[in-house]
Amino acid sequence: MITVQCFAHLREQLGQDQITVEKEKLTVKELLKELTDQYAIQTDSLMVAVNEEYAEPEDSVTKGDRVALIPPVSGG
Amino acid sequence: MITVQCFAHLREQLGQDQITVEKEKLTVKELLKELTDQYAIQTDSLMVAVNEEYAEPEDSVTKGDRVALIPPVSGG
Amino acid sequence: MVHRIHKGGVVMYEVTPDVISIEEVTNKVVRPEAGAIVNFIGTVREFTKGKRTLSLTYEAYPAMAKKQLERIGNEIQGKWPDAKVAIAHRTGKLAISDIAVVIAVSTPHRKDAYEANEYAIERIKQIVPIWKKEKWEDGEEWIGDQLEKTNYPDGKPEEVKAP
Amino acid sequence: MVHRIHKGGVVMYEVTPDVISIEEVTNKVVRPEAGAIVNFIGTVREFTKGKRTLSLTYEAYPAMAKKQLERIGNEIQGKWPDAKVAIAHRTGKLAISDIAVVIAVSTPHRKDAYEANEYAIERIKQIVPIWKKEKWEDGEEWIGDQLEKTNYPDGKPEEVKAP
Repeated sequence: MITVQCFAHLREQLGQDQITVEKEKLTVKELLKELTDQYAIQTDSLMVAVNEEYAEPEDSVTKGDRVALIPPVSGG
Repeated sequence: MITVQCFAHLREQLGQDQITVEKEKLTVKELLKELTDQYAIQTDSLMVAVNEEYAEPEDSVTKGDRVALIPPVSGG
Repeated sequence: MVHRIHKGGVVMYEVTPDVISIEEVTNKVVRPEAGAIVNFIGTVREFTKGKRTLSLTYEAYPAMAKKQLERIGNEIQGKWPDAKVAIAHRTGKLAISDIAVVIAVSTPHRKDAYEANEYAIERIKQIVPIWKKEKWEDGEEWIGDQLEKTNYPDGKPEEVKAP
Repeated sequence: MVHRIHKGGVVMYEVTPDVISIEEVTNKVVRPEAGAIVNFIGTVREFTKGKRTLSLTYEAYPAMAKKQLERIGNEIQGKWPDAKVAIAHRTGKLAISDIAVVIAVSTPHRKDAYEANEYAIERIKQIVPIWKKEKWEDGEEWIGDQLEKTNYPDGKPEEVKAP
Protein backbone atom coordinates (compact mmCIF):
# COMPACT_ATOMS: atom_id res chain seq x y z
CA MET A 1 0.00 0.00 0.00
CA ILE A 2 1.22 3.48 -0.87
CA THR A 3 0.14 6.43 1.23
CA VAL A 4 -0.20 9.82 -0.44
CA GLN A 5 -0.33 13.11 1.47
CA CYS A 6 -2.73 15.84 0.38
CA PHE A 7 -2.69 19.54 1.05
CA ALA A 8 -4.72 22.73 0.67
CA HIS A 9 -7.90 22.51 -1.42
CA LEU A 10 -7.22 18.87 -2.19
CA ARG A 11 -7.11 18.00 1.50
CA GLU A 12 -10.35 19.87 2.05
CA GLN A 13 -12.02 18.36 -1.02
CA LEU A 14 -11.14 14.84 0.05
CA GLY A 15 -11.88 15.51 3.69
CA GLN A 16 -8.62 13.82 4.66
CA ASP A 17 -4.92 14.62 4.61
CA GLN A 18 -3.86 11.29 3.14
CA ILE A 19 -5.22 8.74 0.72
CA THR A 20 -3.96 5.28 -0.21
CA VAL A 21 -3.40 3.15 -3.29
CA GLU A 22 -3.24 -0.65 -2.96
CA LYS A 23 0.00 -1.09 -4.85
CA GLU A 24 3.57 -1.99 -3.93
CA LYS A 25 5.24 -0.20 -6.80
CA LEU A 26 4.21 1.86 -9.81
CA THR A 27 5.25 4.93 -11.81
CA VAL A 28 4.18 8.44 -10.97
CA LYS A 29 2.06 8.44 -14.11
CA GLU A 30 0.34 5.23 -13.07
CA LEU A 31 -0.16 6.56 -9.58
CA LEU A 32 -1.95 9.63 -10.90
CA LYS A 33 -4.16 7.39 -13.05
CA GLU A 34 -5.04 5.29 -10.00
CA LEU A 35 -5.88 8.38 -7.97
CA THR A 36 -8.08 9.75 -10.73
CA ASP A 37 -9.97 6.47 -10.88
CA GLN A 38 -10.28 5.93 -7.13
CA TYR A 39 -10.77 9.46 -5.87
CA ALA A 40 -11.99 11.38 -8.92
CA ILE A 41 -9.14 13.82 -8.44
CA GLN A 42 -8.40 16.28 -11.22
CA THR A 43 -4.68 15.59 -11.67
CA ASP A 44 -3.87 17.98 -14.53
CA SER A 45 -2.41 20.63 -12.32
CA LEU A 46 -0.92 18.35 -9.69
CA MET A 47 2.70 17.49 -9.21
CA VAL A 48 3.83 14.44 -7.33
CA ALA A 49 6.57 14.61 -4.75
CA VAL A 50 8.47 11.47 -3.81
CA ASN A 51 10.57 11.73 -0.68
CA GLU A 52 10.21 15.50 -0.72
CA GLU A 53 11.47 15.96 -4.25
CA TYR A 54 9.43 16.65 -7.37
CA ALA A 55 9.10 13.47 -9.40
CA GLU A 56 8.90 12.88 -13.17
CA PRO A 57 6.03 10.86 -14.71
CA GLU A 58 8.31 7.87 -15.33
CA ASP A 59 9.87 7.88 -11.85
CA SER A 60 8.81 4.95 -9.74
CA VAL A 61 7.03 5.05 -6.42
CA THR A 62 7.53 2.21 -3.98
CA LYS A 63 5.73 1.32 -0.77
CA GLY A 64 7.47 3.15 2.05
CA ASP A 65 8.27 6.24 -0.05
CA ARG A 66 6.95 9.54 1.25
CA VAL A 67 4.53 10.54 -1.47
CA ALA A 68 2.53 13.75 -1.75
CA LEU A 69 0.31 15.52 -4.23
CA ILE A 70 1.42 19.09 -4.80
CA PRO A 71 -1.15 21.53 -6.21
CA PRO A 72 0.21 24.76 -7.73
CA VAL A 73 1.96 26.51 -4.87
CA SER A 74 1.08 29.98 -3.63
CA GLY A 75 3.55 30.80 -0.88
CA GLY A 76 5.73 33.87 -0.63
CA MET B 1 31.03 88.32 5.62
CA ILE B 2 29.99 84.91 4.34
CA THR B 3 30.67 81.82 6.43
CA VAL B 4 31.33 78.54 4.66
CA GLN B 5 31.11 75.17 6.35
CA CYS B 6 33.68 72.49 5.59
CA PHE B 7 33.54 68.73 6.02
CA ALA B 8 35.62 65.58 5.86
CA HIS B 9 39.14 65.90 4.41
CA LEU B 10 38.59 69.58 3.75
CA ARG B 11 37.77 70.23 7.39
CA GLU B 12 40.87 68.30 8.44
CA GLN B 13 43.08 69.99 5.84
CA LEU B 14 41.99 73.45 6.92
CA GLY B 15 42.04 72.54 10.60
CA GLN B 16 38.63 74.18 11.02
CA ASP B 17 35.04 73.42 10.20
CA GLN B 18 34.26 76.85 8.78
CA ILE B 19 36.01 79.52 6.81
CA THR B 20 34.96 83.03 5.87
CA VAL B 21 34.99 85.35 2.89
CA GLU B 22 34.77 89.14 3.37
CA LYS B 23 31.93 89.71 0.94
CA GLU B 24 28.25 90.58 1.19
CA LYS B 25 27.13 88.96 -2.02
CA LEU B 26 28.74 87.06 -4.89
CA THR B 27 28.12 84.13 -7.23
CA VAL B 28 29.04 80.56 -6.41
CA LYS B 29 31.71 80.73 -9.08
CA GLU B 30 33.19 83.88 -7.54
CA LEU B 31 33.02 82.34 -4.10
CA LEU B 32 35.05 79.35 -5.23
CA LYS B 33 37.62 81.68 -6.79
CA GLU B 34 37.89 83.62 -3.50
CA LEU B 35 38.35 80.40 -1.54
CA THR B 36 41.06 79.19 -3.92
CA ASP B 37 42.90 82.46 -3.49
CA GLN B 38 42.49 82.78 0.25
CA TYR B 39 42.77 79.18 1.40
CA ALA B 40 44.54 77.41 -1.48
CA ILE B 41 41.67 74.96 -1.70
CA GLN B 42 41.47 72.69 -4.71
CA THR B 43 37.90 73.43 -5.83
CA ASP B 44 37.67 71.23 -8.93
CA SER B 45 35.82 68.45 -7.20
CA LEU B 46 33.85 70.59 -4.77
CA MET B 47 30.20 71.44 -4.93
CA VAL B 48 28.71 74.37 -3.13
CA ALA B 49 25.53 74.07 -1.13
CA VAL B 50 23.47 77.16 -0.39
CA ASN B 51 20.80 76.74 2.25
CA GLU B 52 21.18 72.97 2.07
CA GLU B 53 20.63 72.72 -1.68
CA TYR B 54 23.24 72.19 -4.38
CA ALA B 55 23.93 75.48 -6.13
CA GLU B 56 24.84 76.30 -9.72
CA PRO B 57 27.95 78.38 -10.56
CA GLU B 58 25.81 81.43 -11.43
CA ASP B 59 23.61 81.22 -8.33
CA SER B 60 24.22 84.01 -5.87
CA VAL B 61 25.35 83.71 -2.31
CA THR B 62 24.37 86.40 0.16
CA LYS B 63 25.52 87.10 3.69
CA GLY B 64 23.30 85.09 6.00
CA ASP B 65 22.91 82.14 3.63
CA ARG B 66 23.98 78.78 4.97
CA VAL B 67 26.88 77.92 2.70
CA ALA B 68 28.91 74.72 2.62
CA LEU B 69 31.58 73.09 0.51
CA ILE B 70 30.62 69.56 -0.47
CA PRO B 71 33.42 67.20 -1.50
CA PRO B 72 32.40 64.07 -3.44
CA VAL B 73 30.15 62.17 -1.08
CA SER B 74 30.80 58.62 0.11
CA GLY B 75 27.86 57.65 2.27
CA GLY B 76 25.68 54.58 1.92
CA MET C 1 28.41 22.40 -4.56
CA VAL C 2 27.12 21.78 -1.08
CA HIS C 3 25.40 24.65 0.60
CA ARG C 4 25.67 24.86 4.34
CA ILE C 5 22.20 24.67 5.77
CA HIS C 6 23.40 25.31 9.26
CA LYS C 7 26.04 27.76 10.23
CA GLY C 8 27.17 27.23 13.77
CA GLY C 9 23.87 25.57 14.56
CA VAL C 10 21.80 28.33 12.99
CA VAL C 11 18.88 27.14 10.85
CA MET C 12 19.09 29.08 7.58
CA TYR C 13 15.80 27.83 6.09
CA GLU C 14 12.73 27.73 8.21
CA VAL C 15 9.00 27.07 7.89
CA THR C 16 7.37 28.11 11.11
CA PRO C 17 4.00 28.82 12.71
CA ASP C 18 5.64 31.53 14.84
CA VAL C 19 5.95 35.25 14.23
CA ILE C 20 9.05 35.96 12.13
CA SER C 21 11.61 38.46 13.38
CA ILE C 22 13.20 40.45 10.56
CA GLU C 23 16.19 41.16 12.77
CA GLU C 24 16.71 37.48 13.55
CA VAL C 25 16.63 36.35 9.92
CA THR C 26 18.90 39.24 8.91
CA ASN C 27 21.43 38.47 11.61
CA LYS C 28 21.92 35.00 10.14
CA VAL C 29 23.59 36.51 7.07
CA VAL C 30 25.63 39.27 8.71
CA ARG C 31 29.36 38.63 8.27
CA PRO C 32 32.60 40.57 7.80
CA GLU C 33 32.78 39.80 4.06
CA ALA C 34 29.38 41.39 3.45
CA GLY C 35 28.84 45.05 2.68
CA ALA C 36 25.23 44.68 1.61
CA ILE C 37 22.18 42.88 2.88
CA VAL C 38 18.90 42.92 1.01
CA ASN C 39 15.73 41.75 2.73
CA PHE C 40 12.49 40.85 1.12
CA ILE C 41 9.57 40.94 3.51
CA GLY C 42 6.24 39.69 2.26
CA THR C 43 3.32 41.11 4.20
CA VAL C 44 -0.40 40.41 3.96
CA ARG C 45 -1.91 43.04 1.67
CA GLU C 46 -5.43 44.21 2.33
CA PHE C 47 -6.57 44.84 -1.24
CA THR C 48 -5.82 42.73 -4.30
CA LYS C 49 -7.43 43.92 -7.53
CA GLY C 50 -9.95 45.92 -5.51
CA LYS C 51 -11.00 42.98 -3.38
CA ARG C 52 -10.57 43.25 0.37
CA THR C 53 -8.72 40.45 2.12
CA LEU C 54 -9.65 39.81 5.76
CA SER C 55 -6.97 37.23 6.53
CA LEU C 56 -4.72 34.62 4.94
CA THR C 57 -3.96 31.10 6.03
CA TYR C 58 -0.76 29.46 4.88
CA GLU C 59 -0.46 25.70 4.82
CA ALA C 60 2.84 23.99 4.12
CA TYR C 61 4.24 20.56 3.51
CA PRO C 62 6.95 21.45 6.00
CA ALA C 63 9.60 18.79 5.37
CA MET C 64 9.49 19.35 1.63
CA ALA C 65 9.15 23.12 1.91
CA LYS C 66 12.37 23.27 3.92
CA LYS C 67 14.09 21.04 1.39
CA GLN C 68 12.96 23.27 -1.47
CA LEU C 69 14.11 26.40 0.37
CA GLU C 70 17.51 24.75 0.74
CA ARG C 71 17.45 23.96 -2.93
CA ILE C 72 16.85 27.64 -3.70
CA GLY C 73 19.81 28.42 -1.45
CA ASN C 74 21.94 25.98 -3.45
CA GLU C 75 20.83 27.50 -6.73
CA ILE C 76 21.75 30.97 -5.45
CA GLN C 77 25.12 29.68 -4.28
CA GLY C 78 25.71 28.40 -7.81
CA LYS C 79 24.78 31.70 -9.43
CA TRP C 80 26.14 34.10 -6.80
CA PRO C 81 28.93 32.19 -5.01
CA ASP C 82 29.56 35.05 -2.57
CA ALA C 83 25.96 35.25 -1.37
CA LYS C 84 24.71 34.00 1.96
CA VAL C 85 20.99 33.35 2.27
CA ALA C 86 18.48 32.86 5.07
CA ILE C 87 14.74 32.38 4.55
CA ALA C 88 11.83 32.04 6.97
CA HIS C 89 8.26 31.38 5.85
CA ARG C 90 5.36 31.47 8.21
CA THR C 91 2.35 29.16 8.29
CA GLY C 92 -1.07 29.43 9.90
CA LYS C 93 -3.50 32.31 10.03
CA LEU C 94 -2.17 35.80 9.34
CA ALA C 95 -3.82 39.20 9.64
CA ILE C 96 -3.34 42.23 7.38
CA SER C 97 0.28 43.48 7.48
CA ASP C 98 1.53 40.32 9.21
CA ILE C 99 4.81 39.01 7.83
CA ALA C 100 4.48 35.87 5.70
CA VAL C 101 8.06 35.54 4.54
CA VAL C 102 11.48 37.07 5.13
CA ILE C 103 14.39 36.51 2.76
CA ALA C 104 17.79 37.90 3.73
CA VAL C 105 20.75 37.85 1.34
CA SER C 106 24.16 39.24 2.12
CA THR C 107 26.90 39.80 -0.45
CA PRO C 108 30.13 41.76 -0.65
CA HIS C 109 28.54 44.16 -3.19
CA ARG C 110 24.95 45.29 -3.35
CA LYS C 111 23.97 44.46 -6.93
CA ASP C 112 24.27 40.74 -6.24
CA ALA C 113 22.21 40.99 -3.06
CA TYR C 114 19.27 42.56 -4.92
CA GLU C 115 19.45 40.05 -7.74
CA ALA C 116 19.85 36.96 -5.59
CA ASN C 117 17.07 38.11 -3.30
CA GLU C 118 14.64 38.65 -6.14
CA TYR C 119 15.61 35.27 -7.54
CA ALA C 120 14.77 33.68 -4.18
CA ILE C 121 11.24 35.06 -4.01
CA GLU C 122 10.53 34.12 -7.63
CA ARG C 123 11.66 30.57 -6.94
CA ILE C 124 9.65 30.35 -3.71
CA LYS C 125 6.56 31.16 -5.72
CA GLN C 126 7.46 28.39 -8.18
CA ILE C 127 8.66 25.40 -6.20
CA VAL C 128 8.10 25.64 -2.46
CA PRO C 129 5.05 23.60 -1.34
CA ILE C 130 3.22 26.29 0.60
CA TRP C 131 -0.35 27.28 -0.16
CA LYS C 132 -2.39 30.25 0.87
CA LYS C 133 -6.09 30.44 1.46
CA GLU C 134 -7.53 33.92 1.16
CA LYS C 135 -10.50 34.96 3.21
CA TRP C 136 -12.65 37.80 1.86
CA GLU C 137 -15.87 39.31 3.13
CA ASP C 138 -17.85 37.03 0.80
CA GLY C 139 -15.98 33.76 1.03
CA GLU C 140 -12.63 32.06 0.99
CA GLU C 141 -10.47 30.19 -1.48
CA TRP C 142 -7.19 28.37 -1.81
CA ILE C 143 -5.00 30.35 -4.16
CA GLY C 144 -3.04 28.40 -6.72
CA ASP C 145 -1.59 29.18 -9.98
CA GLN C 146 -0.26 32.64 -9.22
CA LEU C 147 2.08 32.26 -12.13
CA GLU C 148 -0.79 31.45 -14.46
CA LYS C 149 0.34 27.98 -15.27
CA THR C 150 -2.93 26.19 -15.68
CA ASN C 151 -1.66 22.67 -15.89
CA TYR C 152 1.41 20.53 -16.10
CA PRO C 153 1.16 18.23 -19.11
CA ASP C 154 4.62 16.90 -18.32
CA GLY C 155 3.70 16.02 -14.78
CA LYS C 156 5.59 18.96 -13.36
CA PRO C 157 6.10 22.59 -14.23
CA GLU C 158 9.05 23.80 -16.24
CA GLU C 159 10.01 26.05 -13.40
CA VAL C 160 10.88 23.11 -11.19
CA LYS C 161 14.01 22.68 -13.25
CA ALA C 162 16.47 25.29 -12.13
CA PRO C 163 16.54 28.05 -14.75
CA MET D 1 4.03 66.33 -5.56
CA VAL D 2 4.55 66.75 -1.86
CA HIS D 3 6.00 63.80 -0.05
CA ARG D 4 5.06 63.35 3.56
CA ILE D 5 8.21 63.45 5.60
CA HIS D 6 6.40 62.65 8.77
CA LYS D 7 3.64 60.15 9.08
CA GLY D 8 1.86 60.50 12.37
CA GLY D 9 4.95 62.10 13.85
CA VAL D 10 7.27 59.40 12.51
CA VAL D 11 10.54 60.68 11.05
CA MET D 12 10.95 58.95 7.68
CA TYR D 13 14.46 60.28 6.93
CA GLU D 14 17.08 60.23 9.60
CA VAL D 15 20.79 60.89 10.04
CA THR D 16 21.77 59.65 13.45
CA PRO D 17 24.78 58.82 15.61
CA ASP D 18 22.77 56.01 17.22
CA VAL D 19 22.60 52.31 16.35
CA ILE D 20 19.96 51.77 13.65
CA SER D 21 17.24 49.21 14.26
CA ILE D 22 16.23 47.40 11.05
CA GLU D 23 12.87 46.58 12.60
CA GLU D 24 12.19 50.20 13.49
CA VAL D 25 12.96 51.55 10.02
CA THR D 26 10.95 48.73 8.43
CA ASN D 27 7.93 49.37 10.63
CA LYS D 28 7.72 52.92 9.30
CA VAL D 29 6.69 51.60 5.88
CA VAL D 30 4.39 48.75 6.94
CA ARG D 31 0.80 49.44 5.83
CA PRO D 32 -2.27 47.54 4.63
CA GLU D 33 -1.74 48.55 0.98
CA ALA D 34 1.72 46.98 0.94
CA GLY D 35 2.41 43.37 0.07
CA ALA D 36 6.16 43.77 -0.27
CA ILE D 37 8.90 45.48 1.67
CA VAL D 38 12.47 45.54 0.45
CA ASN D 39 15.24 46.59 2.80
CA PHE D 40 18.74 47.56 1.91
CA ILE D 41 21.14 47.31 4.81
CA GLY D 42 24.65 48.61 4.30
CA THR D 43 27.15 47.05 6.69
CA VAL D 44 30.83 47.75 7.21
CA ARG D 45 32.78 45.25 5.09
CA GLU D 46 36.12 44.03 6.35
CA PHE D 47 37.93 43.61 3.04
CA THR D 48 37.77 45.90 0.02
CA LYS D 49 39.98 44.89 -2.90
CA GLY D 50 42.06 42.75 -0.55
CA LYS D 51 42.67 45.57 1.92
CA ARG D 52 41.52 45.06 5.47
CA THR D 53 39.36 47.76 7.00
CA LEU D 54 39.57 48.19 10.77
CA SER D 55 36.78 50.73 11.18
CA LEU D 56 34.88 53.45 9.36
CA THR D 57 33.89 56.90 10.47
CA TYR D 58 30.96 58.63 8.83
CA GLU D 59 30.66 62.39 8.93
CA ALA D 60 27.55 64.16 7.71
CA TYR D 61 26.28 67.62 7.04
CA PRO D 62 23.15 66.61 8.92
CA ALA D 63 20.63 69.31 7.92
CA MET D 64 21.47 68.97 4.27
CA ALA D 65 21.77 65.18 4.38
CA LYS D 66 18.23 64.94 5.71
CA LYS D 67 17.01 67.33 3.04
CA GLN D 68 18.68 65.26 0.33
CA LEU D 69 17.20 62.05 1.73
CA GLU D 70 13.79 63.69 1.54
CA ARG D 71 14.55 64.70 -1.99
CA ILE D 72 15.30 61.07 -2.86
CA GLY D 73 11.99 60.17 -1.28
CA ASN D 74 10.26 62.73 -3.49
CA GLU D 75 12.00 61.41 -6.57
CA ILE D 76 10.86 57.89 -5.70
CA GLN D 77 7.33 59.12 -5.11
CA GLY D 78 7.41 60.60 -8.60
CA LYS D 79 8.65 57.41 -10.22
CA TRP D 80 6.82 54.86 -8.06
CA PRO D 81 3.75 56.68 -6.71
CA ASP D 82 2.67 53.67 -4.62
CA ALA D 83 5.97 53.39 -2.78
CA LYS D 84 6.55 54.42 0.80
CA VAL D 85 10.14 55.02 1.86
CA ALA D 86 12.07 55.33 5.11
CA ILE D 87 15.83 55.82 5.36
CA ALA D 88 18.21 55.99 8.30
CA HIS D 89 21.92 56.70 7.92
CA ARG D 90 24.32 56.46 10.80
CA THR D 91 27.24 58.74 11.59
CA GLY D 92 30.29 58.36 13.80
CA LYS D 93 32.68 55.45 14.23
CA LEU D 94 31.50 52.02 13.08
CA ALA D 95 33.09 48.60 13.50
CA ILE D 96 33.08 45.72 11.00
CA SER D 97 29.50 44.48 10.33
CA ASP D 98 27.93 47.54 11.97
CA ILE D 99 24.97 48.94 10.09
CA ALA D 100 25.69 52.20 8.25
CA VAL D 101 22.40 52.63 6.44
CA VAL D 102 18.94 51.08 6.27
CA ILE D 103 16.53 51.80 3.42
CA ALA D 104 13.02 50.38 3.64
CA VAL D 105 10.58 50.58 0.73
CA SER D 106 7.08 49.17 0.77
CA THR D 107 4.89 48.79 -2.32
CA PRO D 108 1.76 46.85 -3.25
CA HIS D 109 3.83 44.60 -5.56
CA ARG D 110 7.39 43.49 -5.11
CA LYS D 111 9.05 44.51 -8.38
CA ASP D 112 8.60 48.18 -7.54
CA ALA D 113 10.01 47.72 -4.05
CA TYR D 114 13.26 46.25 -5.39
CA GLU D 115 13.61 48.93 -8.05
CA ALA D 116 12.78 51.88 -5.82
CA ASN D 117 15.08 50.58 -3.11
CA GLU D 118 18.01 50.21 -5.48
CA TYR D 119 17.31 53.68 -6.82
CA ALA D 120 17.48 55.05 -3.28
CA ILE D 121 20.92 53.64 -2.51
CA GLU D 122 22.30 54.80 -5.88
CA ARG D 123 21.04 58.31 -5.20
CA ILE D 124 22.38 58.31 -1.65
CA LYS D 125 25.82 57.62 -3.07
CA GLN D 126 25.38 60.53 -5.48
CA ILE D 127 23.82 63.40 -3.61
CA VAL D 128 23.66 62.93 0.17
CA PRO D 129 26.41 64.87 1.95
CA ILE D 130 27.86 62.08 4.06
CA TRP D 131 31.50 61.10 3.93
CA LYS D 132 33.35 58.08 5.17
CA LYS D 133 36.85 57.80 6.45
CA GLU D 134 38.34 54.35 6.23
CA LYS D 135 40.86 53.17 8.75
CA TRP D 136 43.26 50.42 7.68
CA GLU D 137 46.18 48.82 9.46
CA ASP D 138 48.57 51.23 7.71
CA GLY D 139 46.65 54.48 7.75
CA GLU D 140 43.36 56.20 7.16
CA GLU D 141 41.73 58.23 4.45
CA TRP D 142 38.57 60.08 3.58
CA ILE D 143 36.88 58.26 0.74
CA GLY D 144 35.47 60.38 -2.03
CA ASP D 145 34.65 59.81 -5.55
CA GLN D 146 33.25 56.29 -5.26
CA LEU D 147 31.49 56.84 -8.52
CA GLU D 148 34.75 57.77 -10.22
CA LYS D 149 33.76 61.28 -11.02
CA THR D 150 37.03 63.10 -10.67
CA ASN D 151 35.78 66.62 -10.94
CA TYR D 152 32.79 68.76 -11.60
CA PRO D 153 33.59 71.25 -14.37
CA ASP D 154 30.04 72.55 -14.18
CA GLY D 155 30.25 73.18 -10.48
CA LYS D 156 28.14 70.18 -9.61
CA PRO D 157 27.82 66.62 -10.77
CA GLU D 158 25.34 65.56 -13.41
CA GLU D 159 23.84 63.16 -10.95
CA VAL D 160 22.56 65.96 -8.79
CA LYS D 161 19.89 66.55 -11.36
CA ALA D 162 17.26 63.88 -10.93
CA PRO D 163 17.76 61.26 -13.64
